[in-house]
This record gives sequence, structure tokens and C-alpha cells, in this order.
Amino acid sequence: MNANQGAFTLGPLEAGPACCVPQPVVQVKNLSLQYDGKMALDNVTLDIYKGCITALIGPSGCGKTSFLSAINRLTDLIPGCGVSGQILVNNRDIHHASSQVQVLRRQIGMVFQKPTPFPLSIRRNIALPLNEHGITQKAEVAAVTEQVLRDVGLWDEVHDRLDVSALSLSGGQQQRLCIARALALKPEILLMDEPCSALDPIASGVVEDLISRLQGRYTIVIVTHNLAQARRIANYAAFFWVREHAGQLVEFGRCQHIFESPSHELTAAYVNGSRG
Amino acid sequence: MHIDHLLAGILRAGAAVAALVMLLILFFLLYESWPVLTELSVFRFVTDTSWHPLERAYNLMPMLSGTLLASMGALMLAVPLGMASALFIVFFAPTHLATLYGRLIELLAGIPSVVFGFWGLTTLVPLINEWHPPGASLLAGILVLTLMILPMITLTAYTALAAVPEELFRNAAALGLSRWGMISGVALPAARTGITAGIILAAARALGETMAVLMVAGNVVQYPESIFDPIRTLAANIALEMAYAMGDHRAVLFVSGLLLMLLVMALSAVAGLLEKHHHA
Amino acid sequence: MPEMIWHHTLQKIRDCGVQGFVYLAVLLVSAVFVWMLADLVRGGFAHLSWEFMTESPRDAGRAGGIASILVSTVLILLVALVTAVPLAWATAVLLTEFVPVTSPLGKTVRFSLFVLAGVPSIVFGLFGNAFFSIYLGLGFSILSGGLTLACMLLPILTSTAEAGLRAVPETYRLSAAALGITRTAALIHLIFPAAAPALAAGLLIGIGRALAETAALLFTSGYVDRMPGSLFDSGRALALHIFDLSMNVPGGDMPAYASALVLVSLLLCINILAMKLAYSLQRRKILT
Amino acid sequence: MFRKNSYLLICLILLSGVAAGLVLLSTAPASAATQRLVLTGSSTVAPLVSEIARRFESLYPGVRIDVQAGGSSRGINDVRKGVADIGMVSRALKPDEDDLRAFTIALDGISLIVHASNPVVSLSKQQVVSIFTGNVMRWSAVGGPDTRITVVNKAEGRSTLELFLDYFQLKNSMIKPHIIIGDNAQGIKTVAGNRNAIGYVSIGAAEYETRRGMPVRLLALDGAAASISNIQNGNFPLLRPLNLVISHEPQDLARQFLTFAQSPQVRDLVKAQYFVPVDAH
Repeated sequence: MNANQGAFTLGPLEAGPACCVPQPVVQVKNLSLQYDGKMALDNVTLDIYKGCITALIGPSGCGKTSFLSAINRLTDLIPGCGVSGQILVNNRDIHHASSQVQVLRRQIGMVFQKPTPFPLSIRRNIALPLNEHGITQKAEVAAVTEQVLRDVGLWDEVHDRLDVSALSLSGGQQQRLCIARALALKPEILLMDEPCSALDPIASGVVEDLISRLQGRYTIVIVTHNLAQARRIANYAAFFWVREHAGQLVEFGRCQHIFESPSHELTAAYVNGSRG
Repeated sequence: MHIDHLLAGILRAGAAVAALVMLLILFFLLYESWPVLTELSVFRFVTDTSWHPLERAYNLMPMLSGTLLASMGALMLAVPLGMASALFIVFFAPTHLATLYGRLIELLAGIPSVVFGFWGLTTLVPLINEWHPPGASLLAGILVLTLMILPMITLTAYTALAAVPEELFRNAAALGLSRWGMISGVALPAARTGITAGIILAAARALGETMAVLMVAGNVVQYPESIFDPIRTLAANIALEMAYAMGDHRAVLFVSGLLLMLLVMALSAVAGLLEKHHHA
Repeated sequence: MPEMIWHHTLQKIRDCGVQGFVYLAVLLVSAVFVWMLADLVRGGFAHLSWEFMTESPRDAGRAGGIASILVSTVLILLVALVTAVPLAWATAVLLTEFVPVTSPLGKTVRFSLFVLAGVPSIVFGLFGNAFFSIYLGLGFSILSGGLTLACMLLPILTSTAEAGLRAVPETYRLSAAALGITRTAALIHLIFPAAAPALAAGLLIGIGRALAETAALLFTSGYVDRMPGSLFDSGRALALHIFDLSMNVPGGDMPAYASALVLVSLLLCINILAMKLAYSLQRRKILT
Repeated sequence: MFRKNSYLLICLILLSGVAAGLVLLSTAPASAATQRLVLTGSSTVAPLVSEIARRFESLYPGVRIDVQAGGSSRGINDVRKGVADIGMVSRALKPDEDDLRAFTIALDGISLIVHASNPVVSLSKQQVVSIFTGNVMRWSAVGGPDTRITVVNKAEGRSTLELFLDYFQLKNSMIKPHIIIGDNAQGIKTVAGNRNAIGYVSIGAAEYETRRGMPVRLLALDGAAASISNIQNGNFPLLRPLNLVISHEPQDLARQFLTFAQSPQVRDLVKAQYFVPVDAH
């Protein structure tokens, strides 16, 4: 099947333009987050740039995942979670009354630490979100399915068994399927919460490779504990640290800057491996 | 978004109805027993000469004692036998025998009380009658209740024992404990709350059981002098007299229903607390 | 060290004693139960026949079969399920998916169901008689019996469904939400299918309870043993039929045995099915 | 794929429920069109009325008559509450029951029964009182074997009990029973299953069951044998009418049924139950 068929425009990834421009897509202003009154994230202000990969680094419990969940309002689902501050996506406040959370989440994809395929067939895993967003024509769904599976390099591995349970795939395959599932909705922004940490080194390498190939097409925010990985694939890095039991943003800048000449001594200590 | 709100609304309505059933039951029990609760002194239920509703004597105590005696007797038999069964499954039996016995117990847990009562009536009562007439007696009630609650005790005790971490047993074995030492010193204390909760639930079941006891216990209202004397339980009394009860008599039956419900509720509350405590 | 040896010998004797008691108890329990089941089979098997299943009882149940009883039983069961299942599952979904565990609504509903679970069945019978039969004027009918049973089934159906829904991994909900799927859609396409074995097992347990129930039906559905013409007719449930035959019908023991055998086999099938579902559920949990 | 199976199972159960519901809904109007009569009460009257009802139904298609036993008091209670259309009462109405109207359909007596193997054939009034009040505990005291007597008493609310107490001038609280039974049939079954038991039941019911081979035997009362002929000629001391009662002016169907139940058309049924037809009295 021709990958360029229909209204779907995403071509083979290798040929895509890689453009990372310092133009904010997501603007986080004074974001604070608390769980049952306990501060988890304290007053974070940060811009995420279009088409770039932004890595969130820092020790465990410093609020990186909370920060990520706040962007697509997944925090709504956590009982007792309170969010204050402002998040603008394409200059629109995501908490504004008129903004629909389903539309927001379609615009912002998310990939979790552990692969989370639904207990359905591979095909249905991708078709379900499409159907829910009004794409129900069989031909179109099939085209998108093939496209995104090719994008994540899964097509050749699974095209002859699309109707088997997604749970039968290996961990790395499952994670790529989850990425494909997110891509199928054509999001602008992809949030990734340590997408490689639950995978073995080889699968992790494949996924990491995939992420770096996605750069430029999507605005990616990735949480990672693997500093080497952050250094390899990210354009920007944001360093979080726990102060007074709440996570704070210590430093943000280009990757090179953060890893080679950080302005803050905490950052320096962390990237050198002496703290954290 | 709106579809979620719609669904939440529907679900809320459903849950409200489900919760209201409880209130409705309480309300109707109170409503029906109100005439007696307001007109008759509560002491009548304790001080009247006996239970002869047509002679306006409403002493509930003989039936309360019958209920308690039957339940306690059943517990005294079912707890050791049920515990032994659970220990057999967990510690003593070879695997295939344990599975087989477990299945047997699970099967018994599903047998309806009326079948136990029927079997008691056709088999146990004539046997006891041969031995010590009249046959239909407290003893028959106790035996039938024992059969009914034994599977329950075994299954809860088994679940509690199976939940004890394997390492504890390995450690105990490594310390050279004997089998009984391990069971009494490690397994039973570790599973204690679960087992107790199970026993309390079984007691609640025994107190509230109607049909099986109704069929075998003789239903004479009296304080039994021996286990061969017939008795009547509160639940059996309701089943026996509800159909034709009128006026105060009917209201007193609702009072005894209320009493029974409070008894059983208190027990299950204790069991619930224990279980919560256990999990915390 | 003679004391030590003595001590160990004592221990051995004690172990043997305990073992002996356990084996004796198991033997006793098995013997009694085998005796009982054998009695049922021996007493009922000869009386079982195709005619027994397809004819209505005659002569107070001494002759004829149990066809009308079976129909009444199924009707009572259906009324109970059709009423209780939507309510119970709606409650379970609300409790697991829509309100936090600690919310006042959740606590209230859960508490009232907990209390309901402890109510003895004869008390349900009292309530059903006062409310459905007399207050609502349904009289002795399959409808009032079924509705009374529905009240009884609510707690067990809700708690099994709630446990099943809670066992569905939270990641399904989160990743569905992250894909912008509504809760309703996630519920229909993901969570309900994933919880299906647990829901089915709970349903079967509920059916088992309902089939075994006698006391709650005594004053609600009545015990007319004829083929019911509508839901407003009185209908005798199978368990009640056994009760009536064994208590009130001289010479009714044979059909009572046969009816008991039918009821027990029915419940056995349901239990086995429920257990199979539960085991497959466990196995799947281990696999994934 | 067990999950699929169980999903299917749920669907199946629910679907069959809905289907059955639809079927019932569709039959509901049809059955609403048929006329229905509910009778509850005395277990003595119930078997006879069931037979009468069956014949009535065969004569008037589309009529459905449900009969449930439970004791005379239940009959009165249900009629007053409106749960039943007609009550069955195996005694004459009491003065405080003048809100009801009774239609006598047959006559019956009450007598004592023992197990067929029991050698005792008759008991004096005094002996019966002694046995039932617990003063005589063994059969040997009244000419039987040396075994303990099992006293079978009726549950309250049964007119058989009331008439029995009345005849022997006893109060229920004076009786020391060993087993309490409800229906007549339960009494017969209990005595048939216990060699040492003594109870009292409707003569008609006892006669009916003895003819069917139940090992029970009726005792004579005050020298009068418990026989149909003695009831018929009024020589039996413990007699009672079997009544159908209503609380208000009967509807067409109820009136029709009452008339039918008193008519000669059912006399063979009354005799088949070993009761005495009223018109023959």
C-alpha cells in the first residue's frame, strides 16, 4: 500500500524535515501542583519549543512526571490533585472553560514508562482511538494503521498478524505500538515518561532511535533518568531538583549548555554524577 | 465530555437507588414494628410468661436463647472441624488430595440450606429419634447448621492461611520447628484476623438461617433442658407465623426481624472491622 | 541429653496427635458429605426422568414433574437479575471509575451495601412482604419475589463487580485518557471487556444465591405450583418446592429428592463455571 | 480466549433475560384479560378447593384460580388485607369476624392420630389432656409400649388447634409439645415417620392419607369412631364447617365460584377428600 495515499501527509520519516525552532508551543507559567495539599511541584515556568526534543532530568520524586501529566491534564484523573498556574498550548489556556480535554489530549500524545497496550488486537489498539475521534472509515483507518506502524518500524514485524492480541508482542514492540497509537491521532506534541526504562537494552536502543527520528516532526517532551540518552537525543534539557519536599525547576537550556557548562552548581553536580 | 457527565449522572442515580434499598428495608421494618414499639413496653419481650401471641404473650427470650444455643453449638462443632479441614488442605494433604478436598468443600458451600434441611429431616431426625425421641431437636438443628457453616469456615481459613507469606514457613522450618510448632506458632497467628473474621461471618450466617433449622428443630418455644429438646429460633418463628399474623402479633414478628438483623449486623460489623484492621 | 530426646519424642507424639485429629476430621467431614450426596442421588435418581422435567406437578407434587416450578424459578431469577444487575453494575462503575474511594458518596453507598450484605434472608422476606406484596399491591407474585431477591443480590453483585473493575490495571484508564478517549468509551471498549470474567463470575455467584434462596420467597412469590401465566401470578421456586414436598406432603420424599438433585446439579454447574472463570482470571494475571 | 467466552456468557444471560422479559410483556396483556382469583387459608380446605378450582377452570376457560395453604387465620388475614379474594377457614366465624361472610362448602371432624404400629386404639378425654399437658410421658401409662410419647401440636393460627383446645378445655400455653407443625399433611407426615408420636388433624385429610398407604391411624374420640358416617349423622363430637369467606360483596367471578363450590356439581370432589357435603347433612 502506498504510504502517501489519502489525506494523510506524513511521509517516510527518514525524508522528513528536521526543524527545531526556538518558538514556544507550550508555555508553562508558575505551575504548582499538589497532592492532598502536599506540594509536589513548586512554581515552574518553562517554555517548550516547537519541533524540539526537551528532556526533563533530575532525581526521582522531583515532579517530572507530574509536570508531564499537567500538560495534557491527566492530573484531572488523580484524586486530590490540585493544579495552579497557567499552561498555554499554542497560546490557548488548557484550563480555559471552552477547551475540551479530549481535543487537548488528541493534540498532545503521551507514552508511558511501562508499555500500555490495550488487551485488544494490534489493529484494534490503533483503531479504537481513531474511532473515538470520529475517524471510522475502514480504508482510512487501515491506511493510518499501516502508516504509523511503518513510522515506528513495526509494520514488517507484525503486518501479517494484526489481529493477534497486542499483549503477545515483546516489550519493545509493545512500546513502539504505544508510540504508533499516539502518532495515529497526529498529535503536535508527544509527552514521553521514561519510555525506555522498562525495556531491555536492545529494545531500548530501538525505541531511542525511533524517538530521535521523530525529532522535528513533533514537539517532544521526554522524562529520562538516563543522562547519556538525554544528551544523545535532546535539543533542550530542563533540570529539576527537590527543595523543601517540592520539585522545582533549577535550570533550563540547550542540551549542550546543561551538560557541558551548566550555570547552576546543583546541575553540574548532577550531570557529573556526584549528586542525585 | 458531556457523555461522561451524562453517564456519571445515570450511575449516580443507580447507586442512589442501591443505597436507598437499605434505608427502605430499615424504614419498613421500623414502620411495621412501630405499633408494638410504642404501645407495648419493651420489657414485655423479656418478662411475658411465654410466646403465645394469640394469648397476647410476647416473650422473645426463649427463641433468642434457642437461636443463640443452636448457633453456638454449631460453631463449637464447625470451628474445629473447619479449621482441621483448612489445615489439611494447606499443610497436611498431598497436592491432588488437597485440590480434591478443596473442591468438595467449595461444592458444599454452594448447596442450598433447604437441601441441608431436607436431608436433616429425612436422615438425621429419624436417627436421633431412634436414639432419643422426638428427634426434631436442638441437636438436629446444631448438626444441620454445622454442615452449613463448615464450608464457610474452611474456605475463609484456607484463604487466610494461603495468604501467609511462604518465607515465614521457610524460616520456621530453617529454625527446626516441628510441624505443629510451625502451624501453631507461625501460621495461625499470622492468619488469625482472617480466620476470626470468617468465623464471625459464619456465626452471622448461623444466626440468620431459617429454612434448615425450621425443618429439623421441632419449633417448640421453650428453653431446652437438653440437646434432645426441640427449640424454635427467631428466624424460624418468623417463617412459621408470618403468614397469618395480624395486628400486634405481626408487629412483634417485625420486631424480632429487627432484632435478628441488629444481631447479624453487629457481627458482620465486627468481622468487617477485623478485616479492615488486618489489611491496614 | 535424655531431656532433649524426651522433649523431641513428646513433640513427635504431639505432631502425630494433631495429624491424627486433622485426618479424622477430614474423614468425618468427607464421609458425612458423601453420605448426604449419596442419599440425594440414591433417593432422587430413580425418580428423575424426562417426564419429571417436562410435566407440571400433580397431586401436590407427588405425581407429575417440576416443569412449572422450573419456569417459575427461572422467571423469579430473571426478574431479580434484570433489576439487580443494572443497579449493581452501575453502582460498581460509579464507585470504581467516577468517585474517589474516600468520597462521602462512595462511603455511604459502600456502607449501606455492606449492611445489606449482612441482612438475613428471612428479613428480606419480611420486607418484601410488607413493601412489594402489600404496600405496592403486587400480592404473592413472581414480581414481588423477584424484586425481593434483587434487593438481596445487590450487595454480592456490586462487590464482585467492583473487585473485578478495580483489578483492571490503572494504566488502561490513563493511556485511554491520554489518547483523548472519553471515560464512557474507555469503559465500554476497554474496562468492561477486561473485567468481563470477573463480572461473569459475580453474576454466576449471584444466580447461585438466588436459586438457593427459600426464606425470602416464602411470603413474596408464594407457592402456587402451577404454570405461571404472567409475572403477576404466584410461582413456586424450586427450593421452596423441596421445602413444601418434604414438610407438607406425605409421600412427597421421592419427588423432593429428585428436585433436590436437580437443584444441586444446577448449582454445581454454576459453581464450576464460576470457579473456572475465577481460575482463568488468576492464571491470566500470572501470565501478564 | 476465556475473556471472550465470559463476555459472551454475560451477553447471553442478559440477552435471555431481555428476551424473556419481552415475551412476558407480550403475554402480560393476554393474561390480564384472563380473570384471576386468589384463595388462601386453611390447609384442611386447600386440597378440596384446589380440586374444585380445577373443575371450575375447565368449565370456564380463561379463568385462573390460585390456591395457597397457610392456616385459617391467614385466610382471614389475607382477605382483610386484600391479598386474597377468598379466604379458606376450617371453622365457624368468630363474633369479632362479623366483617366477613362465610359460605360453608363441607363438614369435617378433628381427631387424634397415632402411628399405625401403635396398639392404642382409643383414649379417654382425661388421657388426652394428660398426654398433651405432659403429665403422662410414656405410652405404657395408657396401654401402649414403654416408649416416650412425642406430642405433636399445631402452630398457632390454625383453626384445628383452636377447636382442639376448645374441645378439651385447654389453653395452648398448657400444652407441652415436642414438635410444632403447620399443615395437616405435615402432621400426618410427622406421625407417620415417628412410632411414638400422637397428633390431631382433620379427619378428612387423615382418611385421605391412610387410604394412600400412610402408616397412621385415627383414634376414636369419646367412644365415637372418627368415621365419615359419624360426621354425617352428627355423632362425632368434634365437628366443624369448612368455609370460604369474603370481606365484601363478591365480584362476578368470586360469586360464581362460591355458588359453584356449594353446588351439587362438586359433591363427588368433597367425598373424594373424605369430607361431608353440606347438603347431605
